[in-house]
Amino acid sequence: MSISADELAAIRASFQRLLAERGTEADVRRAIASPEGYDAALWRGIGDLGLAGLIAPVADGGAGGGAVELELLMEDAGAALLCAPFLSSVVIAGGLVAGGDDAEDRARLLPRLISGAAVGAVALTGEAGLWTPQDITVRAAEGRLTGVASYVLFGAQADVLLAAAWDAEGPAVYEVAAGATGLTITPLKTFDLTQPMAKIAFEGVEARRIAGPEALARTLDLGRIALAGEQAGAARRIFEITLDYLRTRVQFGRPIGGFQAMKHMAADLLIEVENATSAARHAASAVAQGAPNAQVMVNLAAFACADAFSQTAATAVQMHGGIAFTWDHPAHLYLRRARADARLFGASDLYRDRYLAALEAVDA
Amino acid sequence: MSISADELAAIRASFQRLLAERGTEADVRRAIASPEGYDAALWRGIGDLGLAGLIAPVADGGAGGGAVELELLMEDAGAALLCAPFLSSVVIAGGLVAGGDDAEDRARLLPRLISGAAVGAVALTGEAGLWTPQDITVRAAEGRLTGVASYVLFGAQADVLLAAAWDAEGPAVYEVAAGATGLTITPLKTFDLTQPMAKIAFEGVEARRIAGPEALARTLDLGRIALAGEQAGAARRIFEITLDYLRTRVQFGRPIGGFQAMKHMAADLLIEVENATSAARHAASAVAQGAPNAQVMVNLAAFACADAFSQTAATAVQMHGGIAFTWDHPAHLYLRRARADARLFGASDLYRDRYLAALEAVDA
Amino acid sequence: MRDEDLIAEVRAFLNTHWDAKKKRPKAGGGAKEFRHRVLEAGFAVPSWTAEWFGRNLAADQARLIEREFAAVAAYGAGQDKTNLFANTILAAGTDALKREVLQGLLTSEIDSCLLYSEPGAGSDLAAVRTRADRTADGWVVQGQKVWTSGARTAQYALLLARTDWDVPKHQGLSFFYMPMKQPGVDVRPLHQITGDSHFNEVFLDGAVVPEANLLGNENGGWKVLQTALAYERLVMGEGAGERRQGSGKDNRKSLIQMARSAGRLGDPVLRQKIAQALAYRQLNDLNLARAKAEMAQGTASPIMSLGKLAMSRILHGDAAVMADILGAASLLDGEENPESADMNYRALNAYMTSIGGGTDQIQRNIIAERVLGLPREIEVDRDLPFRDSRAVKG
Amino acid sequence: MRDEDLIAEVRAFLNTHWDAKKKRPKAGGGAKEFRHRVLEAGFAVPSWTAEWFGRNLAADQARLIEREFAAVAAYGAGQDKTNLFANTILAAGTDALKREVLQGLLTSEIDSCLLYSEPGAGSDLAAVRTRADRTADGWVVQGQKVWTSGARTAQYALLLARTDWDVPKHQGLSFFYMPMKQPGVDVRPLHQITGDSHFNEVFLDGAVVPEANLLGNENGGWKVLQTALAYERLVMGEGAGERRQGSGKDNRKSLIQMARSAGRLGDPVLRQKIAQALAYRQLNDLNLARAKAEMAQGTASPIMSLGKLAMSRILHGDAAVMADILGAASLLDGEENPESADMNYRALNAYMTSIGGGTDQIQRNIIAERVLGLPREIEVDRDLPFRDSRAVKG
Repeated sequence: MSISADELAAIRASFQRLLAERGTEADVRRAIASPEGYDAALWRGIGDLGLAGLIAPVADGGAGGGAVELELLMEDAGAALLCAPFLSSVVIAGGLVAGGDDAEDRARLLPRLISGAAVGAVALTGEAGLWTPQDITVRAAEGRLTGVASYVLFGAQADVLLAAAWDAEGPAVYEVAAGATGLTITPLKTFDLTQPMAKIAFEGVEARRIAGPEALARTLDLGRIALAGEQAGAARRIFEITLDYLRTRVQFGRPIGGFQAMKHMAADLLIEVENATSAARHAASAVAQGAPNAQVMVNLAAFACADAFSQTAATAVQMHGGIAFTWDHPAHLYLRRARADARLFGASDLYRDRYLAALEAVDA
Repeated sequence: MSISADELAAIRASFQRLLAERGTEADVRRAIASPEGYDAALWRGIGDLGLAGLIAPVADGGAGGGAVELELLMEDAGAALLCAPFLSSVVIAGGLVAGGDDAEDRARLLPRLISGAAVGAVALTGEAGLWTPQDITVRAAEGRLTGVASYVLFGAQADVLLAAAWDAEGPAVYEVAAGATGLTITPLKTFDLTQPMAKIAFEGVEARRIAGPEALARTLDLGRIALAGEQAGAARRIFEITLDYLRTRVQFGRPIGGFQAMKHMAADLLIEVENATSAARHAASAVAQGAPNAQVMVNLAAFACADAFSQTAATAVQMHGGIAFTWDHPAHLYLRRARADARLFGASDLYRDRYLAALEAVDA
Repeated sequence: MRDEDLIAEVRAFLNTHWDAKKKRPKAGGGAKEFRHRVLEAGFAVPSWTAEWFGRNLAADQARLIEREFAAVAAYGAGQDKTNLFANTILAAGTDALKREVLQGLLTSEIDSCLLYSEPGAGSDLAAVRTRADRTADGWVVQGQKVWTSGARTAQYALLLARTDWDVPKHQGLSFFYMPMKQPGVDVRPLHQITGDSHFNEVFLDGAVVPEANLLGNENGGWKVLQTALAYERLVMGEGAGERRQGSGKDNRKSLIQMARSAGRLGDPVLRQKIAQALAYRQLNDLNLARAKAEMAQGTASPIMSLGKLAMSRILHGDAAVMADILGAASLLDGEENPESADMNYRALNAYMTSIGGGTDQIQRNIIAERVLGLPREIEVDRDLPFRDSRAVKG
Repeated sequence: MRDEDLIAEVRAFLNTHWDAKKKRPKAGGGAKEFRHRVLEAGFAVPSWTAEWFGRNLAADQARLIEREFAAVAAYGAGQDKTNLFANTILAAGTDALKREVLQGLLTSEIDSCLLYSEPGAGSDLAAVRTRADRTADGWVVQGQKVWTSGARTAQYALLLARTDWDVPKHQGLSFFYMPMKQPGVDVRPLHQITGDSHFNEVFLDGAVVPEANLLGNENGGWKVLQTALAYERLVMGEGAGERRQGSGKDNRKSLIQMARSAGRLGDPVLRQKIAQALAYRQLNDLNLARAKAEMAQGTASPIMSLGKLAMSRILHGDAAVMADILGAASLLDGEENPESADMNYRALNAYMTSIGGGTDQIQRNIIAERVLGLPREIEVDRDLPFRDSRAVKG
């Protein structure tokens, strides 16, 4: 690990400060309504703090962080419902470029991603959104891509655009120019308001191969850990918001947190929230250490954190009662994000099955 | 329907009186510990009341009742955890014999079943207990049965022994003599203490075909309705026992039924109990009327009643606390019966799938 | 009157006035005119007395009329069961008020809304702080209400307000039928999480309620409110809250067809979820059918109280299964993605049933106490003069 | 002392006295002798003071010793964390009592049991009615206790009894360490739903507790009890209640292997259930690991309070999935059907965790109040003189 505990604490503190100052609920609501579809100012702030280079190698000008550091920062990002292309640009696009073998590609692309000057996006899954390799319908042949990808985070905002595409080796990673001929990018109307997506059609688009299947798999795992951290952090925050309400909202002459129904729901949610934090953090350290059970832990975190955040956000609305049914209350913003995050890289049922398969493999 | 509403009310009242007098918890506990494995005295009482002929045709000396009457009486039986071969002998064996075409078989077997003089048992499923036709491993050839059946209710107590066996037409019903050569009956140790079971091996046992696949299917549906009624009635009784405890048990200076946790569990259980009653009764009337959605209703009742009784019995133990963890409290007797009933004709997952298939068929 | 004669009469009426094929009043007649015909025929509220538009019919005969109307999708009948406002006014209104509004209510010429909840009084309705003070010109109202649907079009509102601050909270409330179109009533749309503005906030600043529009006794409002709430729960339990979204049968078809067209009806895990969702809905339908049958036999049925709570599980569950069927497509929304938008709307709108009109938690309390007879919740401020309670003092 | 030196010392000790291969004390030495050696070496309760068998080590160093013992499956170490009785006596016992029993407790020569619950005081422990009256010969005890495991073999019991009936219920209790082998103590096995008689009823009729065996202050028993209960919950959360049933890893293997040998590991519906059951268990393990790491860093972890409640869901859930795997075979029981018998035992025994030592419902209250800081339950008899409460008057 190239980041010391002290350095990490400092980095995290600076990120938290940035979010507290410029990533408030009001900022989130402004970002949602903005033409960019995200908080461009906050994104610049992230770049200014050097956080867009968090997991890029030191040799490439990054901070050299790994899964553990990433996961922790994503908890903060999730808590604040970060409206910026961190997952898309820093984690996945950045991870794929850094994971590629060609020094020229790295030199050309990484500095812009690391500084936050460019927004990176990666077309990863097909229109069916099944999150199996078979679901990738884009194919590469003779340096050109053909096919359709969907659910591309920040696809319409991307300066650096990558795509997973089948070639002879399997699903590899290609770069296309953001304005290339044959490229049709259609912004999607999404239920979650904090993460823009697009559908991208490739019709013989000129492309350059920058990484192979292994880098793709590795980076996707990093993405899953980041998402798990985001979910754990967001679940904890909406839980805390709910606890505050339970302590202050008075009905029947006393705070509603004094009623057993509320207490018991809160106790059950605490288990979910702690489960999510434990799952995300242990997955991060298992991957960072290259533990033999890393796949077990990544798959566990994928569904445990998704389910925990979904359940916590959904129950939070119920526990608030009427006030959370209003647009002006933040609960639904968390609920929307939870529902999106739970499908972003495939549904919990998929990961439950994969978790069991990974356990079988470890025990075999 | 050959039984009028007034007659039915009278029959039900007599059955309830019998159960109140001779089917008490003390009687159940005595029956469990008896060498017969069931309550022989209560069984005689059922015969004396003519109830063993409830669903046999009037022409054969029965009361001519159908699914509706059967379901209602089974609610009472379930509430009292009836320890007698009603389901096995009256419903399934009786139903199969009455459903057969040969007048001689009927004349030979039905009177003994209707009077309660004989205990009837039917080997219905294979050792895997999967409750699919493919799971029946007994085969009939040249008037002899070979194969193994298991989970046979009252198999070791049977005077009239029938078996489902494959022949050229599909799964048909055969009669074997209770002491026939080649027959090995092994009583099974069961978790539920109120319903004895056996495993039966057939090695070229002489057998007589008495009914075909259609009668078997029809009778099994009747069995499912009877079981659903039993589950609905039992669920309601253990729920009432729990409510009584909630009203009288004092902790923290007040009846525990005053605590929200208990109230909310009780309210949720009430839905389950009412669901079970509605499902069982509507399935009965759908079958009695030959409604087009009868299969939908039978499959729905099969899992809805099983799940309701299992959940109610399991939650009842929790709501009682320590007292229900003792052998001397009746809650575990209900819990054991619930767990058995839920598997007796196959698990809920199976019926959920069949319910959906039946809905597809109806809507198609 | 014999059932056959009644049925014949209803059929003749419908034959004359209703075009069953086109599902609208026959040539020339508008909806308003048709509703007047229904009212005159005594079909709108058949179990009421003749003095008030009824025919004194027993409940089971009244239901026969409904059934005939339902068979041809005609409207206007059976309001003795479904029209919350008309029933409340019949039960608790002054004769002057009845004469003024009942006919309009039963012909849908008068729209009404509910002014119950307040920002500080949601589950705890008895803690409302909107005040009504008696003056020579009637009751003068001051306060703020929320969660009012239909407030923009309503001519009247059922209003719960405090008329005595020096007695315990349940004992100082009165119930009114307040005219909405007057100065001092300011309706502001409330933006909901679904994106809709189905509900409103209503600010009351000097609005006036005539003396004749007091329902029940002064300071006896809590009791009248209970009657009105019981109606509301009944109607929600029958799924009225989601009638816009199609009937149970439509819904069933839509789940199965949705899965089929997504090519996923063969997925065993999904099949379990679909079957369970459909089962919960069908079980609730069967419960309601049984409850109606029991009530027709004169037995009070506890099942009616369960409908709203059951429906809450059904609606949340349906939306969850739909999301599973849609898979990644559930990320989408908007007109371009109608299936996803519908599912997401249902997912959020389900809270209207699990929160609105008494949360699931309140509902469980009510079932436990009123149906199962378990002891009441301890209410620490039940016997305090309202002025001294935390609702006022914080 | 440096960690390396301590580890070296422990290893040398174990090398000398413990046969790691055969998992038993080395030639000649019995279990009792080995435990004495552990005690003398200061490894039994390393964080305690030297006066009482300890070495004044910090918690993290104490854990190093445990780890070395665990690595070779040796026993006797780490009792400063796990020995409920010894810890309670150290914290609240008189010096005379400590001298009398601590050594025996730490060498397992003294067995103890818990006399807390009564038929009328389960969740509401503060309502116990067993009385202890001070006499010249010590405290004389009268009453009935239930849910006592190990009562037949125990030489001593932690006893909660009422010593003042005229003050509110929490304020009139005292806590004792009572000798069990005496007239006036009658132990009767309690037949449980599992078929076991793991627990007993204990009838106390004139049993005597020496003055020196009062723990804490007279009428200060509630506070001492809380310490003891906190220990118990901690231990249950770590799954001690089911250690007999094998560790988490064994359990995981058993679920997967069970499904494989039933030929059902490919069933997609079952796979979801198995995965979820295994996940709940693994998540609880991860939570505990994180809690321990946080506590090692000096941060109090709220997670430790969750273990027992989480374990309740895990144990009930495991048994349910096993039943699904076994299918019809789950109908069976008895020695002839060991898998079914094991599953059914687990299904029933899971209630020991969800009811015993505080029900899940009580546990949720505790978490909500003590961890989340939500308001306390209203206790109507909290301030009544016990004599006037419903526990006495009915």
